[in-house]
Amino acid sequence: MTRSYLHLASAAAVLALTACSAPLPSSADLDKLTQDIVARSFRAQGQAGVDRLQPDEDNRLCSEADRTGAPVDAKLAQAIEARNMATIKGPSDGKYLGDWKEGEKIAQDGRGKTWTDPANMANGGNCYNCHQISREELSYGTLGPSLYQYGKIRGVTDPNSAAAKPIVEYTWGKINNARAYNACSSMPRFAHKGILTEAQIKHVMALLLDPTSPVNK
Amino acid sequence: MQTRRETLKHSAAVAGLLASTGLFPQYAQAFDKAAFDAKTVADAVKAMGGGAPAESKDVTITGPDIAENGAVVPLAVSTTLPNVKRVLLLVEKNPNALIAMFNVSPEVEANFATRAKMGQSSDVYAVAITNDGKALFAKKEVKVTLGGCGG
Amino acid sequence: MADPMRIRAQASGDKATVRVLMSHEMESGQRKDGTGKTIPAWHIQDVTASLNGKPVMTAEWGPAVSKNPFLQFTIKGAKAGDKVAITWKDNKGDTRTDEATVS
Amino acid sequence: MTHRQDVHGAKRWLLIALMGLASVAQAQKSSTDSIAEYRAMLQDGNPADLFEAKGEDLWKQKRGPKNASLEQCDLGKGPGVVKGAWVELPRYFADTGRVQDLESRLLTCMEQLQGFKADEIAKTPFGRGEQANVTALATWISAESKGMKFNLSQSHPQERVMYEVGKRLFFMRGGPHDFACATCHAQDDKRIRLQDLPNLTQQPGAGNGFGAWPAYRVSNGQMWSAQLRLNDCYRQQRFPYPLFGSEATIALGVYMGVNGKGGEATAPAIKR
Repeated sequence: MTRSYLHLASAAAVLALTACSAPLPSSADLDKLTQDIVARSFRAQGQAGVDRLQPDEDNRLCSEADRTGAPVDAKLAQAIEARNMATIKGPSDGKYLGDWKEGEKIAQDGRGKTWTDPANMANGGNCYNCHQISREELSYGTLGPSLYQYGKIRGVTDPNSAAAKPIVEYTWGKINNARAYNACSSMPRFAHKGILTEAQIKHVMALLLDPTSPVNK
Repeated sequence: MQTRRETLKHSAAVAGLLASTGLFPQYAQAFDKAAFDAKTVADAVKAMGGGAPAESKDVTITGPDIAENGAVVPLAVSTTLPNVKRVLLLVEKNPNALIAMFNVSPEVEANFATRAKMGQSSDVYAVAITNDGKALFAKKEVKVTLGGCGG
Repeated sequence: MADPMRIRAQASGDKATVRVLMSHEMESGQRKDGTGKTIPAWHIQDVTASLNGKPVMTAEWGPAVSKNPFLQFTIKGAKAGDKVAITWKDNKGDTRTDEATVS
Repeated sequence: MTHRQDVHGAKRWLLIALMGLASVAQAQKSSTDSIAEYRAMLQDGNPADLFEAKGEDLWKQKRGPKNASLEQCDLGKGPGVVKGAWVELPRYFADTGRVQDLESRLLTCMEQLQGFKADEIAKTPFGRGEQANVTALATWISAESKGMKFNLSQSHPQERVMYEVGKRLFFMRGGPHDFACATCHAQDDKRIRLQDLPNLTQQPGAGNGFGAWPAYRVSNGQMWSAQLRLNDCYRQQRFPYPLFGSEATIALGVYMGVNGKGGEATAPAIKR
């Protein structure tokens, strides 16, 4: 079960006897060891199966960049953005905005997809965990930029107008799959990873862009 | 200062002593269910033997402006009034307003602190009930925030 | 049986401040279990304090006092070496008494 | 107190009035101040004391199939040495041939000295049976190092390997939300909702964050061990369930503990 690790460790232990400072295994060996340790350190619980640990190439590249502090190579970043962009579909009925009141509820809701959540529940958007959104909610996070007056400061007075189209489409894309615009964005890929439904994303769109939403007051 | 071990050792003996003498029979009290079942501040005060509550600067409520978690909200009541029989802590918007009642005796100061659960942002009240049944209060707003990852 | 309390009693001048932590669920009676059934209230309802065996304070608590309750109060005329005892009783009839020496 | 609050409040309103539209930032700052005030109010009377007392008792009590106490347990500084042990954990133990954190080491001692089955305790849910006792023991043991400085060893090769593995795990994005530990804990001065997020990649965040657990959680009235803290991080990250005392959780402990070198041990703390 722990064979590869023990093997590696005992090799290191032997080295320790002969050198004051034993060299670490190579970075590639440490990557492999980490994967082995991950494989034997987790088990499925509730809806959180071990399939969630399957390496995703985008995540592998971004994780390495985060760890080493060296940004992903520009060409690779473009490739990540391109393949994530390809996952974005427009709204099935052509309408981008739903009901901002529903959007506010989704933005407040941080539940869903944990091993304690039922698999069939509507997931929350976790938005306030990282962003300021409405002015009334003081309990907001700062990991992402403030979205207060998101539509207003971008000059959106009529979300259905031609003038608003670029910002509406960009916002749609960003919520659906943020890595289409920023290869290693920390924002969850809400549509691509099946976190929010199309209808829920429309409600969040309305929260940000509807001129009657408290966000734009 | 007494050590933890001593506390443990003493407690068994004290418990035995109290069991044989009864639990302070002179202070025997029936739990005031009606007061703790009351929905409003006024009803709870009435059930505790107080009249219509009037605001008073001689009563102090201490609590946070914002509670990071409604499960634990530190609250304290104190008063400089003479002839106070009991003091109460209440949360207006809880399903049952009354949190705690403390009987004031000559041996203790009319100053008590505990922690309350709050379901939502609300005014919290400290009420002092005098020997002749007057109820005097102080209140303050405590905002309860939604914390953490929300999960 | 319930776990012991932690009682600290510290004299300052002619009085002693008593701080107590009690180990208790303090179930509110407002929560529901997995099947949607309300979990019945289970809480400390009577608290008494004595100084050297003489009762000095009584209190009544509802289910909205926080879990593992904290209580602070001040006894007049208490000095180092005096014994402070606290007793609680809950609505299921369970009770616990602990004692500490004023320091 | 009330008077002081009134003055404080009046000043705040005056400021807001003066600043007009710029008041959003000011109101925000004051809510952060208020939260700090709230936390300060809870410091005196941390229910973790109740668990600490229980843990000390459990350490000295003769228990288990072998009816023995844990007083000869070696937490890394020799049999029976408790003070200062926690600020050097996780560390390599020659007798088990692996790096162990406080809780996995306690399981080793409970098995060897008292005859409990370590794998059965590891499988027991947090807060139940012997698992609750492990948490109480960890609470007391950590409290015995309160105020001391973190000083994890990196002298054994396995300790260095575990640090590197822990670092990789810390930055590993995964699960449906693509979250890593680093998503929330690799920058200074960030918040999730109103909670400050310690930057666990360096001091002072690593010492402050890692050094606070076990902690009493006011939100659920539970005493949370370091293993449970990590377990719930992974739950919120939407990962599968990390096994109790698994290499992954221990490697993360090494990573955070080494990063926190020189930081002050504040456990058992009181947390939201």
